Amino acid sequence: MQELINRLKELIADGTVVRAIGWKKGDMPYNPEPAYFEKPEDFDDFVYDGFCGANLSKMMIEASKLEGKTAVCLKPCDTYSFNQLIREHRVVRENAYIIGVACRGKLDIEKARKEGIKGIKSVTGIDIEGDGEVVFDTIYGEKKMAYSDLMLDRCHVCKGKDHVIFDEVIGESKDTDDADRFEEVRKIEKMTPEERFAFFKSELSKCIRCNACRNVCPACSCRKCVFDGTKFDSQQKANVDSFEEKMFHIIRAFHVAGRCTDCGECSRVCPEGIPLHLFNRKFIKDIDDFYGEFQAGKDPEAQSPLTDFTFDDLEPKDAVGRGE
Amino acid sequence: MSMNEEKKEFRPLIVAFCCNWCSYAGADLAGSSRLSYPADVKIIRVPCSGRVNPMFILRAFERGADGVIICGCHPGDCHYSTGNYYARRRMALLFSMLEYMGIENGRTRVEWCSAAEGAKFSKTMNEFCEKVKSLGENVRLGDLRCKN
Amino acid sequence: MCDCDNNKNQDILVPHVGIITDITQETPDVKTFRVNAPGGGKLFEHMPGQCAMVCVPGVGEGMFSITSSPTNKEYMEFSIKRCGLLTEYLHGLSVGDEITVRGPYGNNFPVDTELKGKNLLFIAGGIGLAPLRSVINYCIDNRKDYGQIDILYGSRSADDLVKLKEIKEKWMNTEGVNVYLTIDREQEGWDGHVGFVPAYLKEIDFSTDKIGLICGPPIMIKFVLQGMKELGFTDDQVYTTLELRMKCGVGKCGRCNIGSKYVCKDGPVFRFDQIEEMPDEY
Amino acid sequence: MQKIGVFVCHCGTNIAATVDVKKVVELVRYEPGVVFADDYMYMCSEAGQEKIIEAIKEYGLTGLVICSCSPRMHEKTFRACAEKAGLNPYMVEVANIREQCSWIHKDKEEATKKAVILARAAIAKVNLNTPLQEGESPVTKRALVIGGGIAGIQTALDIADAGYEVDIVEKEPSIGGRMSQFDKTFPTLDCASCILTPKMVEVNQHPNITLYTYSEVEKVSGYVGNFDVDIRKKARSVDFGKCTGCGECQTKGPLGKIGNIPSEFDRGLKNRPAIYMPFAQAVPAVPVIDRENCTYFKTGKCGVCAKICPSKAVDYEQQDEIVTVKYGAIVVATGFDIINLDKYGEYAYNECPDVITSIELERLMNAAGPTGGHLERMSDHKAPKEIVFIQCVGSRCDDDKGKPYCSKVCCMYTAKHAMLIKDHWPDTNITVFYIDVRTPGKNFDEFYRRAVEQYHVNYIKGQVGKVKPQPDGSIIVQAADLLDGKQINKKCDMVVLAAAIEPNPGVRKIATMLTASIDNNNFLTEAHAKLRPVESPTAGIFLSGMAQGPKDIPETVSQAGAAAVKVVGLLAKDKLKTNPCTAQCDTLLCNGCSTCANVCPYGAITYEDVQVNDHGLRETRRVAQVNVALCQGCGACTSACPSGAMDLQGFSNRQITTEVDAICR
Amino acid sequence: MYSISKDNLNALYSAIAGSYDLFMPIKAAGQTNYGFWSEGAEGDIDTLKTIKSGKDAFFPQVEQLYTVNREIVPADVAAGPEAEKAADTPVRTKLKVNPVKLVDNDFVIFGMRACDVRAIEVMDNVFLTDPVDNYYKSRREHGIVVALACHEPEESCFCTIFDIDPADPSKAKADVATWVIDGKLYWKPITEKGEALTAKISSVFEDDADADSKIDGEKAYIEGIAKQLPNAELSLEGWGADKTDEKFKSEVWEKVYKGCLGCGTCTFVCPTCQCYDIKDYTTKDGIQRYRCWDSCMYSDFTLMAGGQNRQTQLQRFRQRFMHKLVYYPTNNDGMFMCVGCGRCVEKCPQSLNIVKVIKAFADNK
Repeated sequence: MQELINRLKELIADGTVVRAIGWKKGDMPYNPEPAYFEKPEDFDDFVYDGFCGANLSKMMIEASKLEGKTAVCLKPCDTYSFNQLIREHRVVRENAYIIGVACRGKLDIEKARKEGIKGIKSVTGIDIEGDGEVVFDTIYGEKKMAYSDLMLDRCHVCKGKDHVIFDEVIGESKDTDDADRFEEVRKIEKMTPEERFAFFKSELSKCIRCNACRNVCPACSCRKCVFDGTKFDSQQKANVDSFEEKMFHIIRAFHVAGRCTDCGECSRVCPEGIPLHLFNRKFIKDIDDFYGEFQAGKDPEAQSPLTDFTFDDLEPKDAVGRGE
Repeated sequence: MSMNEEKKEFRPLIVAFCCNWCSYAGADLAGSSRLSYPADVKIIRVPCSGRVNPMFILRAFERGADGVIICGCHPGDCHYSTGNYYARRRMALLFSMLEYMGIENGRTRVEWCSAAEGAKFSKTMNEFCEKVKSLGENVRLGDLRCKN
Repeated sequence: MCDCDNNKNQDILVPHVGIITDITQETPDVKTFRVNAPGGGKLFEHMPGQCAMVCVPGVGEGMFSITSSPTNKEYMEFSIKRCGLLTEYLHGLSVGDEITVRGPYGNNFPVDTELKGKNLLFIAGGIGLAPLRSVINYCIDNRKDYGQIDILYGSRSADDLVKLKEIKEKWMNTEGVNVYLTIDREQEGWDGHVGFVPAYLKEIDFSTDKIGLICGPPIMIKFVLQGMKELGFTDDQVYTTLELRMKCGVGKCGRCNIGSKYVCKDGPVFRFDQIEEMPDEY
Repeated sequence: MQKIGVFVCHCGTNIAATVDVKKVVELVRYEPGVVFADDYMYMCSEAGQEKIIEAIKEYGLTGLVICSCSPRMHEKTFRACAEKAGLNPYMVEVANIREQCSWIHKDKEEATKKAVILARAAIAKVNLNTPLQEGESPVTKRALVIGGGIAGIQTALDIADAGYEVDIVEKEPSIGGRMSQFDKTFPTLDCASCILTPKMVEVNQHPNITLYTYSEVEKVSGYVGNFDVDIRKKARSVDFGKCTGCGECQTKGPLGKIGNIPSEFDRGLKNRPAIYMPFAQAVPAVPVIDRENCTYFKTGKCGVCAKICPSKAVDYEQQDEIVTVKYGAIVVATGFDIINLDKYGEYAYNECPDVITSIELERLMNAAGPTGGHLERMSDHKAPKEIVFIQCVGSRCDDDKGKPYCSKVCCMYTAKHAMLIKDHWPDTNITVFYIDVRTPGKNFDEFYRRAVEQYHVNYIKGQVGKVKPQPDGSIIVQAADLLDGKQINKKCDMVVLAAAIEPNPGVRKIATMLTASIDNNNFLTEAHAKLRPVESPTAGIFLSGMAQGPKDIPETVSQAGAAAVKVVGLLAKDKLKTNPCTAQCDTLLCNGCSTCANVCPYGAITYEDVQVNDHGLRETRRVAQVNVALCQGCGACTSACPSGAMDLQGFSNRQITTEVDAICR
Repeated sequence: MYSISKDNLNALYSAIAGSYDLFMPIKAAGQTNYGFWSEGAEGDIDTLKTIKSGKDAFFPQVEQLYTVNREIVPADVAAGPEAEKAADTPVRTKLKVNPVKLVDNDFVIFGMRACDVRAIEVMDNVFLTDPVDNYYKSRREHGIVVALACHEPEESCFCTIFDIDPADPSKAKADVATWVIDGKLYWKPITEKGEALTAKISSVFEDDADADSKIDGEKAYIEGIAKQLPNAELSLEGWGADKTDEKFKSEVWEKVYKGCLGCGTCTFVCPTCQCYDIKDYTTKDGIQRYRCWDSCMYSDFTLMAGGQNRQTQLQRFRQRFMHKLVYYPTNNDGMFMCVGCGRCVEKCPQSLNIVKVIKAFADNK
């Protein structure tokens, strides 16, 4: 972390960049916040540890409008999002200095809460360089968890430790994937329609339409979401009926289909713990199955599957009922 | 609703999006050839199957449609060259998603139907109506506020 | 009688049905709508400066100042400029069409207290005349309660002056009322004053023995206020009325506050010394 | 809010018999926006239109809903009618209560209910309609005819004679097409080449006509009035300017006059050399080198033709050339071929040289043909004494093997063949196995009856089961007599198959390039089967000849003329009105993500940095711009756009949404 | 003092649900939220914080206000055929406004923590002041609040700085106070409404003689923990009524708002946020007008055709915290519009929250 701080300070000092986007220490040991850093003293609060899960690539939309270059700390998976934003002309590559930061999987405080850990005073073992157990010092005593048990689900199906776009990389990332990315999707596909419907109904009926998933999503970069606009008479703000959540989440997933890099931010931020990535991953799996493997954000030149076609594409009637 | 009506057989509400150049003309041909299909089918004319935004389909289901069918020119015959190719991909993904969420997959369909295929149009609509009828009322995607 | 009266006890958020009984095209983008209760008469009473929520069900709802004077016992009027989805739709309505109206909301110009017996100076720009018109007519109809009345009204062009007929036929012919009209740019057929309102204000050089009531676009208000100060007016001598996004009209939905004040409930009429105390967010 | 007038048409009893028109009027009267509703016997009639105009004026209507036949039928009529009354034509919507309601439903109550719903959807849409203005685009005053057969030739001549420039693209080395292969034509038995050759020559000499033979259309872009067409001029290997057409090269090549390559023109009944003209009267009279079969191109050795050419016209170095030409209109006259008979083993076509197709018979009877006009068996060059004609080979089939349609010309040409043979060789016995004999047309049935009555051709209504070549060279045709049910074993020495006609196989590729629609059988689709039979649904594309459907020469020529008139009508205009239903970008919502541009088939979307004022927030943004001259209004961009910034005028997101709502109400 | 074994809570729920609608924390799909209890639902009073607060009980996320119908009026009845001819557009349909029925049955909100109970007071100040909101009022009149002590407060809790006692819900304005101690629920009615409720269901309870001493022990335990909480000493100095000028113009906002996504998570999980929107939904049976929660963090919150007064996320971010810590206290005798429940601390996707804002201002001094 110190190396990263030094390098950022250096970049600002030598005028390469005007500011940096990174993470600032939180008021709790587990809630660092994305922040801008400009002056040397700003870096006193800089932090980069296991809880720095936020994908900062979307902040570059606003930052690349500012005067001068911005250094941005991107984890390997965040670089896919950044590439995708370049493809959609939403960020200006020239205005960004990308520091690829190392990652050994990001942590999810909800995992600790599920284990009954509460009253947390401090946490150790979350440094980016370290390995070993995470130790919680709480009002109710000391609690321990294995690092990987505390990891976000998305890190267990990590796309890889390599940054796909960067100006420089600081630190060494670790492979964290130990699960099949499409396993959950397959599990659902194998259910009966009734079970599938019941599953999604119970998950989606928790939705409070706070729009966190949308606003955090780097692919949802619309200036004004279609659900905030008047073009379809689809302005919705609340779950009057569970249909609205279905419609919102289906359309949201559809609009990012072929563009979603599977960064997992939607599921991470959902206050109700809805596994929203299951929608996106379904589309990714279908796209892979129907049109050949495609990883959004890997290649900023690649045509998105939904703006492309071949003459003998799968017919919609063959896209359904495959499990039967 | 009177007792009498309640006993009536279930009649599905089906929205058909037809592209202006092939399928709508095909529907017209079905009409001029007097090839009947159930009155449950209501056609909305769109310039091209590529014009059909998934929002429209979900909207129809929200508002109480029991089935939605999209008809376009045969692949390769799109009046605008490529619209139906994009539609084909969009609908393949959308329908697969709906199925994934537990929506009966017989409620959605894409059929390519040319201006010369009045008979096919009528046959398709008859089949689709039968299918949707067998699935019964769309309860999984409807909005409660739109029900009586 | 009309069954919409049944709504009265339910809640302030439940509207009355009103019927449009007359529409006047004031300017290319402003129309004045006369609204009556379905059985005739007014939907409710109000005071000059108060607003009401006008709604086309299924299209939208917006807060508009009631431009007719409370002294008009037959109907209410709204002058509405076409600028968005709702107003666009309203402009497409015809006589006989129904809308819903709820209100009255907000405070009013202090016609029965601070303004009583005083000389009044009304300064309006464009559609800004709408809220002031209610006061002007109220004062004219209760002429003896007020002193000298000066009205300075300006607009982009002669075609954009609203209620010109009333101005000429009623206001200009009332004893003790002076009307000054101005337009921004020279125009064929216009032999009146040309120039911006703030400039004209200084030209006329009003004495400070009066109370100012201003309404117009923010930029005009800013310069008029500046001009009035140069003439020697103080903040507590000038009133204006503000317009912000409003939804509930009762100070609860959280939109229209400036600092701790809610425009829909504590306003829309403010004295400038009050505004000075508010944060700069309007 | 609109003031909408709803007009419900009875269409005589076409609608009124199944839809309770009065009830529809009653029920739509209270829809939002409707201020007037009425019904009338024939809305499209003069009186009906007068009614509409009156109502527009009297009620100050701002929108119209006509509940009648398909908008594809009369939308234009009603739009024009609205315009006459001063209403923007795009404030009209048609609810299709005939083709999509009254004609397909029987239950009156049900049909009426549906008609009301369709009307409601149209009313809901009109409520959101906005007046649209048509744009203008210039017209390139030049036409392209694809195909140089009799259809293409006639179309080109008629257009050229009207004073417009026209180009013919023919993929073969010569124009002339199928007709040039024929011997005589029915029903008057004129010699085909006697009537065709002068036309071919006229084409070649016409100042307004440019010929691209041995050429193919490679790419088409643009739209009505403004097509850009890339034409590939295949390397002929013979210099057009130098060749005199003397024919020396063809007679003195490696194999002399005979050659070793089956002649396409003679349907393989004769050979030709690698450098060849398809036939003597070929236009242009310039040979080509068939590079695939040329020794020089295959081995690099030979070069005889170049050496003997007196004018040094042979040029082995010639390359394919692509020319791009602008056209205002394109006529497709790609003609036909007969089906491949590989699937029809029962007719022994591939087995026995004496089983031939009718078109081969044409060549055999032609004086310029492989036998110099002597009818003989290809196996032993003896004159046949007993000939069997089999009709409907692959036509009117209900299986996948053949075609479902009637090829239309076979009955007539078979009668023609029978009579011609009887004329020349009266001792020949002729039997025709037919399913039905179809002879509608002027003097056609008389022609057929002559064959039966005067020439005693033996017509048997019979289904042929098998054609069996015998070791002795004879052929036995097994058939069932459909009238008395008896089995027939007919011995003969020649069998002629009336093979089904199909569109030229190349037409599918061309149709795709032109975005012209095509039916299941690969025939091009007309804009309207009855009222617009020579136009494709794609504006600016016209149909001529067999490409549209089976027809005989007189019909082809008259259709060719009709297509020419349509083309001339188009080219005569200086400007075309462009469709105002184009895409539009709401710059405040646009993200500049380029998704829409990626799916636009016309390249109509570009991006520009523009200054925007987003509710008081001013910034420069990269946003999409639609070139309305290029936009054809397909709406692909609108479904690709996630934010809803792209919208289609006339079919806007809100309009379609509101239609959905109205239908689901 | 009444008590009931924790194992027997379903009997208590059944008993309440027998006479009232029971609104309480229910676990579904892995999360605990308030909902109406019915047989088979998994009541969960162990989870300290439901994700959404219980404010839905009085101010539901969505509630219908009224329906507008268009009734067809025969032309001759409406005005007569002559009038139809005369008027430009004859009135042939008539708008009718049908308000929904106000809540008129008693219901119980069970398991509310002290902070959430305080939040009701906060909302009362908005909805019950003139002009009174009748939709809210009817629910308030019919709702019986059963509060529950917080056995083990968590690190995100900071209610004590607002003088809220997590140990003793009887201090909060609840109708019944309850504690869970050693596998038993202790039940203490406070108000008349609470007594009435207790009387109706008293058969499920047993008497516990040690109740008072046990409760005292529990209170002491909780108070001990509350003191250790990391934000127990958070100072509100500088905030409160009439601090508008100083705080509004501060440069600190510029530093703290940057990460804000403009989502509505904090507002929707907040027990005191009460901003709402009013919207229409068109159905075949008329237009339903409903009100739903809205968030001042949303970019279109104050948007209107002509522009908006809070253009930037900074302004919107500032508005939310100024409202809670300055504007509301100004209008309500210094009462803060925050109860320290800590939900925003836990749920903000970017880890921004009111505590960070308060600290940032404190640090800036």
